[in-house]
Formats: sequence, C-alpha cells, structure tokens
Amino acid sequence: MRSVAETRVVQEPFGPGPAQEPFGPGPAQEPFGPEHEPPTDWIELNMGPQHPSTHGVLRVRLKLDGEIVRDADADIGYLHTGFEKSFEEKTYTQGITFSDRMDYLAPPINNVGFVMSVEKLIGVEVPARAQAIRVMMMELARIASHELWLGTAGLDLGVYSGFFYAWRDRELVLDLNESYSGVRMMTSFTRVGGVAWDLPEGWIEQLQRFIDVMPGRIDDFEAMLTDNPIWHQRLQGIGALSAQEAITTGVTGPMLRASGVDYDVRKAFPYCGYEQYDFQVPLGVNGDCYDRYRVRVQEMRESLKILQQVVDTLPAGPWITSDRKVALPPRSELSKSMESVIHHFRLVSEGFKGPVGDVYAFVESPRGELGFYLVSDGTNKPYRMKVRPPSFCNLQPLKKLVQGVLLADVIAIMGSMDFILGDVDR
Amino acid sequence: MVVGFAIVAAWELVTAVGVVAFRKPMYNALSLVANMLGLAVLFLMLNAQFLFAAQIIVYAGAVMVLFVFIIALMNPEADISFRPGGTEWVYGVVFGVIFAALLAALLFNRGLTGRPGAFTPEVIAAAGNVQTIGTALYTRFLFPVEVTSVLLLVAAVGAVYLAMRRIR
Amino acid sequence: MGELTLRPGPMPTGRAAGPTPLNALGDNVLTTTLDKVINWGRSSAIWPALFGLACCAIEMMGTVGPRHDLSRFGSELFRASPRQADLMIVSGRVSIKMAPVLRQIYDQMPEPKWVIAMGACASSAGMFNNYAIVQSVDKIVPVDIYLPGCPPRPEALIDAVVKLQRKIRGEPLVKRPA
Amino acid sequence: MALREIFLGPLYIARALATTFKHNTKPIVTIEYPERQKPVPPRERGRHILHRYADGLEKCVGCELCAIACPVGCIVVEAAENTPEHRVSPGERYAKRYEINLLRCIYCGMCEEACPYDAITMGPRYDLADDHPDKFIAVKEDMLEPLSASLQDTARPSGAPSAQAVPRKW
Amino acid sequence: MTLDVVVETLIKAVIVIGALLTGFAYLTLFERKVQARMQQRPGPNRVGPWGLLQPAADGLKLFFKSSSAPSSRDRFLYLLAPMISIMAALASFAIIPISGPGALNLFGHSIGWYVMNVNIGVLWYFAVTSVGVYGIFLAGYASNSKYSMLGALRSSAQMISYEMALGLSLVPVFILAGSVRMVDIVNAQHTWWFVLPLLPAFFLYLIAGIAETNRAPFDLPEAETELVAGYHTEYSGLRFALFFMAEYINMIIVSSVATIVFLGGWWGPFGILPGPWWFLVKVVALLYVYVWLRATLPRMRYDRLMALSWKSLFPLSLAMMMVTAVVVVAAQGTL
Amino acid sequence: MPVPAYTFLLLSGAVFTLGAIGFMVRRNPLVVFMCIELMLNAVNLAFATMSRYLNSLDGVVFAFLVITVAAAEVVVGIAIIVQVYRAGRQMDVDELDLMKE
Amino acid sequence: MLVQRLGNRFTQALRESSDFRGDLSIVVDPSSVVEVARYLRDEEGFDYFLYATAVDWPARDPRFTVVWEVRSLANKTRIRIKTTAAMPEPHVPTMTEVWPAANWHERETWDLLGIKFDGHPDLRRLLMPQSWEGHPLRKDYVSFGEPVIFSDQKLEGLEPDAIRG
Repeated sequence: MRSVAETRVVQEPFGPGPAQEPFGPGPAQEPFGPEHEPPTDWIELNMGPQHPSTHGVLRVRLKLDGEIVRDADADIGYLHTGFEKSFEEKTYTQGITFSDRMDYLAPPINNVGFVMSVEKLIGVEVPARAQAIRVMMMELARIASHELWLGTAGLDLGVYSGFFYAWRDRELVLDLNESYSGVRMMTSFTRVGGVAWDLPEGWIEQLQRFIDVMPGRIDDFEAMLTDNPIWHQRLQGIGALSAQEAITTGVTGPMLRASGVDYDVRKAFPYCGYEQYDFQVPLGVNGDCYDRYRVRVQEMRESLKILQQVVDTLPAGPWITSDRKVALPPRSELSKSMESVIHHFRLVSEGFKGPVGDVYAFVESPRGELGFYLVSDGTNKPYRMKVRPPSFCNLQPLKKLVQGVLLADVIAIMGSMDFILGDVDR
Repeated sequence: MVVGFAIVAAWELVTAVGVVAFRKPMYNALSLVANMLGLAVLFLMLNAQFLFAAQIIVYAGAVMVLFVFIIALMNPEADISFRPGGTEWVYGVVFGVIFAALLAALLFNRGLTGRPGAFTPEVIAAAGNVQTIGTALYTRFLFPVEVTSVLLLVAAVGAVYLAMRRIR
Repeated sequence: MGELTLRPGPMPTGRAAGPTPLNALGDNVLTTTLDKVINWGRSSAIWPALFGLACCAIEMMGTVGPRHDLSRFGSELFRASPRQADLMIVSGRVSIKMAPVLRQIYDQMPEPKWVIAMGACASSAGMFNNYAIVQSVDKIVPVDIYLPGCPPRPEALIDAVVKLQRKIRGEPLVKRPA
Repeated sequence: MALREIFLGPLYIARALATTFKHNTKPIVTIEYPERQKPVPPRERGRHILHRYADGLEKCVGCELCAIACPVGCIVVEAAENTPEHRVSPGERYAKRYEINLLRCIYCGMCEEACPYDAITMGPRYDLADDHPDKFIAVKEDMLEPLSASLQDTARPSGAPSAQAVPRKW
Repeated sequence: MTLDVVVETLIKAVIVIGALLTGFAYLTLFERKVQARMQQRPGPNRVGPWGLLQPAADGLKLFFKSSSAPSSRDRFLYLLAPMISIMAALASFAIIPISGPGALNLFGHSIGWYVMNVNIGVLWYFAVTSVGVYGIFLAGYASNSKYSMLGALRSSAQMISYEMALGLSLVPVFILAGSVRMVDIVNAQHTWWFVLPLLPAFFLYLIAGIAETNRAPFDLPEAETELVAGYHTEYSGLRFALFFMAEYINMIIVSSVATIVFLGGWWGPFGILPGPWWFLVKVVALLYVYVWLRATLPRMRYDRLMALSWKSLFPLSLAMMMVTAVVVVAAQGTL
Repeated sequence: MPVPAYTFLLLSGAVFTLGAIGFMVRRNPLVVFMCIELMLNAVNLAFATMSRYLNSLDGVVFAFLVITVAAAEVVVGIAIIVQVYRAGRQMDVDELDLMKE
Repeated sequence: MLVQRLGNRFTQALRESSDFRGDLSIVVDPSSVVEVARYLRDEEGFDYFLYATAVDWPARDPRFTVVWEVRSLANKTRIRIKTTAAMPEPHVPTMTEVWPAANWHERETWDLLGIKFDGHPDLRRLLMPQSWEGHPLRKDYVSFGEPVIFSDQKLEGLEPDAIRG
C-alpha cells in the first residue's frame, strides 16, 4: 500500500547522527527567520518538538545570548492533521466529530462553533432548550479548559500540587460530560439544529453540586498562587502586551482581555442566548502574564455564575429542531411513520445540502474567538472549511514577546498563552 | 604513613605533568584540581587541617570552578600551537632541569635549620586546629589579614568592572 | 544517518524486554529466576517519557491525575529526557513532520523500551485518513500495546499499562474468565 | 510593592503551604481502577454491542446505514437474505458479515444514531488494549449479545437513553 | 593510627553507606507518598505492601537498563562525573554523629557514633560539597548538549553562590558553641537547641541548604520545563541513578547537619527516645519540609535566585553573624 | 614512621619546576595561569612543611594568605582574559600585544 | 453605507459586493486590494484582523479566491475582502503591512494552497515540513491515507481473540 505520504517523507534526515541537540530533527538547515545575522556568541537552542513546556509539539528555536533570549522562531505544524481537508470529504453531520479533535481542551465549544456555521449557512432555528444545553456544555468546557491551563501553566513554573488539584476538579466536569454524552472529552454533542440528546436524569443535580463545590476549589488555587511572591516574580511584568499591540498582533480571548481590550464574543455578538445571562467580562490592565492568570481565574468564576443562571432558567421543550430536512426524526416515530423512516434514511445516507455561499460563524472559546469560515457549493459537504483558531493567533506574537526576556520567562510566557497545538496546527 | 605519602606524591607528580602536558584546557584544569586535592591530603599529613579545608574550599571549590567555567564557556580549541615536539619543550625542559638542580643543591647544601616554635601538634590539638589558627590570624597576623582583605575587595571590584557587559 | 521509511505493516516486536546478557547463559534455574526478578523490577517501575502529542495526551495527564493516579503502579515519574524513560506513550496523532522526531526520541531511549500506541490515531490514524498523518505509528516504531479509543479513558490507559506489565513478565495479556 | 513582598511575602508563602497541608486531611479521591471502577453511565460510548430481540433473532437487518454514517469508515456490513431454514433476523435480510475495526473507531456514536432498529449500540466496555492490530477487528460474533442474555431486551433506545444501566458483561 | 581504628572506621563507613543508600531509596518513596497524600491520591501502593518494594523495583530496573548516551560526548568525563557526585555526597556524611554523648561499647571497644570526628568539623562538609560541584558541572560539559550545559552552568553557579550563605549562616552557631566540631556543637545544645536563639540563622540555613541541593523551589538546574532534565539530560540507567542518589543523599545530609547544628542532634525533650531515634525523627521532619515545599511552591527564576543569594541571604547571614558576636561578647562582659 | 621534611620539600620543588616548565612552554593564557597556580601550590606545600617541622604557625598562616591572594589574582586575571578573548578571540599569549600600540 | 462609500471611492477596484446571511463581503481587484485595505483600516476603523485564506475553484478562471476578513472592534462590524488569483503562479499582494497579524495566516495560505503573497516578509512554509511538495488544500491534491483494515486483509492472519475475552 503506497500512500501519498510515503513518497514525501524521506527528505528529512534523522537518527542518532552527530547532531549535538538531542531533541531536534538533526542539524538545522532551515533559514532561521528573515532578518537576522546574529553575533557569533549567541547560541541557538532548540526547544521542542518534544519539550516539556511546549504543551505538545511546538518547536521554538531560540537565539540565546547567555540566558537572554534575543530572537525566537516558532516552528509549528508538528501536529498538522489536515482537518480542513478532512472537512471537505465528510458530510456536515460527520464533520462534527472532526471539530472535537481540533481544540481538544474544549471540544463542546468547537462542536457548537462548527454547527453554528452550518446553521448560519442553511438558516435553521435552534430551540431554546438546545441553546441552554449548549451554553451549559460550553461553560463547563471553559471551566475545564481554564482548570487544565492553571494546572499545566503552574506545573511549568513548578507548582506540582496545582496540577493535581486542577485535575481533581476537571474530573468533575468530565464526569458531567460523560453522563451527558457518554464520553469524557470528545462529546460531539451538537447536531445541526440542536443537540443530539436531552439531558439525562439527575444531570442538573450533578451540575448543581459542581457549581456549589467549585468556588471553594478556585479559592484554594488563589490561596496558593495569587499572592504568592514567587508567583508574582515569575509573572508580573513578563510578556506584557499593550492594548494597541494586542489588537495589532491579533491576539484574542483572555490574552486580549488581559491587555484591557473589552472584547468577548459572548458580550459583543451574543449567540446561543448569552444575552439573557448576567456576567462580567474580566479585564486586565498591564497585559502581562499575571493579568492573564487573573483574567482566566475570574472567567472561571463568571462561568460558574452563568451556569447557575442556566440551571435556574432552563427552558423545557424540544432539544433539536423539528425541521426534518436537517434533523433526524425522533426514534419513536420510526416505527410509526413511513415518512420519518424515509427522512431518516435520507439524512443518514446523504445528509442535507446547503445553499451556495460563504458564512463566518464564531464563538468564544477558552482561548478566544474561534471562527469557522464555511464555503458551500450547494452539496452536502463543505466545499471549504477554514478555521480561525484562537491559539494560532495567540501564538503568533511569541517572537515579539520573548525578545529580551530570560530563558525562564519564555516558559512563563508560553504557559500564559494557553495555546493548544491541535488548534494551532489543525 | 610512608606508603600513603608515596602514593600521594606520585599522584602529585602525575597530575602536575598533566597540568603541563594535556592539550585540552579542560583536562589541564581538571588535572590541576586533582593536584590540589592531593595537596590537600598532604596538608592533612602535615597536621594542617585548616589549610586542608581552605585549600579545598577556596582552591578546588571556587577558583578552579571559575577556571572550568571559563573554559567551558569560551570553549577554546585545543592548543594548536602547542606541539609535543616543539622547540619550546627543549628550552622549557632544559631550564626546568637547571632550576630543579639549583633547588636541590640549595636544599642539600644548606640543610634545614630553624628554631622550633611552641606550636607542637599536641598544643594545636588541645586548643583545636581551627581555633589556634584563628587566634594567630587575628592577633599576630592581623595586619596581613587586613591587607589581604582589602586586596580581595579591590580584586572583586576590579573583576566585576572588567567582566561587566556594556548594557546594550 | 538513518532515513525514515514508512513500513507497510507493523514493525516486528520481539521479546518485549529485549536481549539481556543473561539470556545468553541458557535457561537454567538460576537465570530464569533472576530473569523473573529483573522482569518484575522492570514491570513495576515503568517510567514513561514525558511526551504528549494531542488529545490523548490530555487523558494521559488525566491518568496521572488524582482520580486515576498512575503512580500506584510506580509509573508516574514522567521523564522529560528520553534517555531516562522506559515507555513511550504515543498519545495522539503523529504527523509526518513529527515522525522523524518521534523516531529519534525512540532511538534515544535505552533498551529495554516499550511503546504504547494510545488512541485510534496513534494505532491506526483513526479518523485522519489523510495526507498529513502517519497511518499508524507502528510504521516508525515497534508497538507493544495498542489501545483503541478516541481518546481512551484513563482507566483504559491504566489497563494498557497493566497489560504491558503482564507482557513484560511474560504472562498472557488477556486473562480469560474461567 | 517591594516592601509588601518583603513583609507579607513569607505570610503568603505560609498560606500556600497551609493550603497544601490542608489537603492532607481531605479524602483520597482515587478510584483504584483494576479492582474498583467508576460506575459507567448509561450513555457510555465503549465497545459496540449488536443486539438481539427477546426471541433470539438479531436486530440488525444489514441496511449498512451505520457503515455510511461512520465518519471513519471503520464498519463493513455485508447483507444476505434470510431464508426460512436459516432465519437470523426478523427482516428480509441480515448481516452476514459485520465487522468493526475497533482500532480505527473513534467511538463517536454515529452508528448508533444511524441505526433505525437500535441494533447496534455503544456498550460499556473500554479495556480493549492488546498487542497486535489484527486483534482489534471485531467480527459479528465478538459483538453480538450472547443468546443466553438475550431474553431481556437490553437495548437502550439511542437518542433518549433510559436511566437503566446496560448490564455489565465482564 | 592503629589497625583496629582503621578496621572500625571501615566498618562504620560501610554501615553508613549502606544506610545512606537505603535512606535514599526510601526517601524517594517517602517523597512520592507524601506528595501524593497532599494531592489526595495514594501514591505507589502496588509494588509490595504499601508500595514498599517500589524503590527496589526502580533500582533493579535502573541497574539492568542499558545505557544510551550521545555519541559526541567526552567519554572519560562523562563516566567520571556521576562518580564524583556520588562520592562527594557519601563522603560528607562521615562527620555526622548520629548519637551520643557517650560512645557505644561493643566487644570491648568504645565506638563513637560517627565515622570520624575531625577537628575541622563542619568545614569538612563544605570542602566535600564544593568538590561535588564538579560532578554536576562535568556532567553538563561532557554531555555536549546545550540543555545539559545550561543546566550545569546554572547548577554550579547556584551551588557556589549558596555555599557562601550556607557557610555564613552557620557561623553564629560556632560562636555560640565555641567549636566547629559536630560533637561539641551538639553537646552545647543539651539545654537549649540553637534554633531558639538563632531562629533567623536556621531559616537562612534552610533556604541556602535547599538551594544548595537544587531542590524546589530552587530546582532550576533540572527545571524540567525549561531544561528538560538539566545536567543529567543525557544520562541514562545506572549513571542517571547515581546523580539521583547524590541529590537525595545531599538532602539527607543537609537535613542531618541542620539537625545537629540547630535542632540539638540526638537530644530530645524528656528523654523518651534513645538518641539515634531523635536524630532520625528530626531528619525526617526536615525532609518532610523539603517535600512539602516542592509540592507547593513555584520555581524561582534564575536571576532572582542569584539575587536572593547575594543580595538577601549573604548580607543577612553576615548581619546575623555580627549580631551574635556582639551579643555573645556583651554577655560575657568583656566588651 | 614520620616522613622526613626533605621529601616534602623535594616534592614541592618538583611540582614547582613542572609549573615553571608549563609556564614557559604553554601559550594558552588559561593554561599559563594554571601553571602559576601550580607553582603557588608548590610553595604552599613548602610553607606547610616548614610550619610543621618547626612547630610554628607562621607557615600555615602564610599559606593561607597565599591562597587568598591567589584567589584574588585568578579572579582579576580571568576577567582580563575574558575581555581579551571577547575583543579578539585570541588564545595565544605570544600573539597578545594589545599594549604595544 | 460602507459598501456605497467603498464604491464611490474605489470605482474601478470594487468588482462586486454581497451580503449573504449578514456577512458583508467585497470582491476587489488584486492590484488595489492593499489600497482598499488601508482605507478600511484608517478611515473605517477595521483594526482587528481575523483570518486570511483562499478557496480553490479548479473549474474557474482565475482559479483561486483569496479571502481576508477583518473586524472593527469599535463598530462591531466585519468585512470580508476577496480577490482572485490565477494559475499557474497564483499571487496576490500581502496584507501584512496593513495588518501585521496577517503574517502567519498568509504563510499558512501559501503553505496549504500555494498562493504567493507579494511583499510578505517571511513567506516560508508554516505547517508542512520545509521539504514538502505540493499544496495539500488544493482540490487536485490527493489526500488519502490507507484503507481501513478488515478481516479479509489482516496483517498476519492472527486470530482476534482479544475482543472475545
């Protein structure tokens, strides 16, 4: 079986050759960047693709002057998965499963973003209960994602226990995911026009317990870190972006808000009924790593507030649209109505078609604005699906942020960016 | 005792040759470290325990680490101009032999003379080696100690100034 | 300098522990007992390489987390340096760009070493049947344990580790119900 | 700032230490997996189960909708006609060959949703690790409910699962 | 030096080395267990009862692990470095008296509770640790890898800097005890432990000692997230185990010295326990602090670490020294 | 059986001679420096020997002062070498003639 | 209206505009796309860059549609700027001088679709290895890995006993 890949891979040499660096693909032949002709006593340090602090397989090549970083070049693509090509080969419904795996820290939000683009293209109304379920899943995902960020960014800076506490709390979210959708992470819970299932019995009570227990857990974190002088030393004033720079470099999400730009998709362009809920958008002042930490912690508390409001106002009713052109008929109808059976067969085997056109739909992921640019040529598959990944945009200013800082600060800065390589590389 | 001395003396000579003859500066430096450790053992044999500690802490632990640091950082190539068969060797060895001969002649002709002092090993052991030397340093040798400390201060300031980077 | 060649099928996996000098002595009682002891030691102290790729890496972290606690098996010491690791958990999809790096890391690990292909992507490319992904990691490194799931639950990873321990000790992997 | 850190810093560090120390008194949250197991929710998406009717006939009619719906393409179904002598399912046809490559499968549940007869559902089992890729090609007999257990209808209607748990089979 | 003294010292050395190696092994387990408990999980518990055989399994595995090393290494130094590390670590324990005050009478010999009672006392400890720097530095240098080299540079600079503070923080104790011999210092604490009058010095010593052993929050040389594994990145198998061993033994030694110098060594209140047990209890308590700090605190940044040493600890210990001297002289009434 | 003072002094002389040879032969400034240290060490040995055999403390104290002075000297010397190396990447004492101009 | 203002100002360059599902998009002539972009940034306040990409229409000529989308944070509006690029060497001007954030997005577009951005400061491959041939997101690029293995093509014909357990 010859694959396309097989013919292409052979160029890059590897192996236990005379290369001095243990973790890079051999000697660096590639040009470093456009402009630099560095002084000779700078050393080039190759961080990654396998390096504990790159949160995956990012490779950063650093020019070091002693311990001071003079230049950096992020080499991404070590997790390039070809999502955009894969989307083109699958129907809209099948595509939902792909959207999970992009930003694997917040799959529900990806699911929602993906189906929102399809819904916008074909113009489907989503029932209120489905919207509320989506909001709950998304906010849970946001909390889980920020928890994991807190754990790993802390671990990068040496907070060992924080990682474990974060995982203890994240498991609660995963339990909720699991009892709702049957899996811990890759929920694939949305369908075009709603969600796949209604909430199971007892789920709301489970969620309520989570909402009750969580503030104390966040307090524990804050007791450990927020005022800790070592934590201050590591984060304050490191990797600062001013508001103007943040906009120019195109960063998004907590990074943008830490710089003081009041932009949150949930507030600016409410979707899924976010306008009904009362919550604040936490803002930073200095745009440094510490502000990013504060913003994320505060966002977790705000998410809990939203969750409480959704629980209190959860509407009854259907959880998926009754439009038989896009949504599967209920199982109970299959045995009764021939029409339903035909719809079922058509939808499963062919899917539905969208009109010709292109739309851009976007949601607020834990990392910022996650957008899906969908081009349709009228068939049952996306003609082109471009994802605007927030991590990609947040990673872009890395070069600018790390110039002139110490090697140890690179870790703090990369940690504070909260990029997910699956999201960056797609 | 004699056996111990013979071993250490041989060690001293071998490592001293190593300091002179290795081509990689790192090995020179490490030979010197080994030499100093051996010397410290000799000090121990001479009942100078404080000197033993000082030798290791200051020389092996600080000064030579500095050397090793610099060598590792600058990573100078092995001495290219230094060849085992060069003419320097002839001059060097000839001078060295003459010098050694002179020293030996001096030593054997004059003999060791001197008036024994009061600090026999028993006296030192009674008061404690460190205590005895401390007392001596801060009473009889106070002036040299002060001068040395000023020297150290000047050296520290000078070294910092010399090695300081121009802030870009 | 080796070259990366993608093999059509899985790499042959020999005896898990690899050749030990003791094997050369033949199977008398003493060496087999010693072998058992060594294999016990090896199976009880599997240190994985700190090496996460994609989604499965998150569940791998979850396995270390307090709910599942991989440390019970003595395997929580994730070593950042491959030279100190025994087990490579290929947790996620391996892109073609990553493949040489992965192989290099594998080569840097000292024998005996084991590989768990965690998740559908690592074991068979899963849903990513496309240009960018190495279609199953067993084309670049020999895999000892395949673990399906997308991503597998932490319990499943623990199960894989337990099965790897059995494999190292030379026991059958699947204990059939009586 | 600096003064605050000098005077209050040790206090805050002490508070951090107290926080970790406090956790010594909290219960251990670990579920020791091979012996104990977290109860699997009814919707658990583990290894697939092919169901039978209460009379022992298979539910699958070999319509291949699951194979079409699968985003990975890891299901292959070959249908054959039922005959009066060899009746496997109540419908016209039955699945002569039903295979799932469990290694490729991403356990997304699309097959379960596509099946009009609830013939295939995702089961509770996830301890599937093994040492050769060929061992993961689950054929029909691997996934089919055993006849003895088929007297009660264990299918959960996908889409609206009941709270009743799927009986554990291992 | 008679023959029986030599034999006695050798036997004691063997015992101490054996105890240290066992201590190292169980210290790793202790660390994993204690840390796990703080994180609400059980920690190693499968290998043997309560995981007690875990260190044995680790050791066995590392012992029979083949080694993998970079091809561009400096072969001789690469081999030498871990040996220097472990020898320095083991040698420093020689001066630690674990009990007293009287000697142990066995087979008609009176045997001291120490390998040797040198009259330079604590200076021996400093001398030996300063040699230990070479192990770490050469490991980084010989590996010929940038991560190792950076780790080694950091580590040796850190150790040298903190040695100053470490040494100076002990000077007040020497002033109070009037001796540098370990046994004398402990005996001087018969009524009051020095930790009471010299609390600041104790904290200075503890901070400097943690930094000296490269442990969290000062574990920059092997800061996993920055430098992969620091100076021992390129070491594997048994040689890596030697570094590991040296680090943990150094922890034990720092704790032992603190016990002796500040916590009254084998003296315990009410005399409920025999001397060695008191010693052990105090050392384990200090080791618990080590683990506790590691579980809690973020890692410091390298330049802050050096600044802490030179700008805070060093002047503070000097000041502490002077204050103690003045107070002692004033109390003696000779001022 | 005590070792006679002569042997110590002979050893000291031999080490000193080796240091002197190295000083003359080697060109790398760092190695030259090390040879100087070697000579200083030899002198220290002589000091300590005489101190021991004359039951006096003067030798030990002087050896101690020599160690201190040597430390100071090395610090300054290495700083100079580093500066020179940075300026011209020159590692040969024969070629170092900065002061001439 | 924005489109009118644009139309008045760039009479030649603006080819068409559409408002599909509330998404405003304009198609601009490649030669003046930077000019339009600069106008949008400076006069209309479109300060926040969203993404750049391209769409491959093999049947059309010119074959590629290159898309940039920007947002005005203050006005809460978005605009999609489209232009075209033709084979055999599709190229369009770069937007990096107008919106620096376009840098990586354009590199990615070059990498995956092979659109050259004239004047881009650092146009290297971003995601694929530097030595990769071809541009995977083009429609004529065959993206196929391996077929799923079933029991008729087992690798070594072992009995699947694991799953029966």
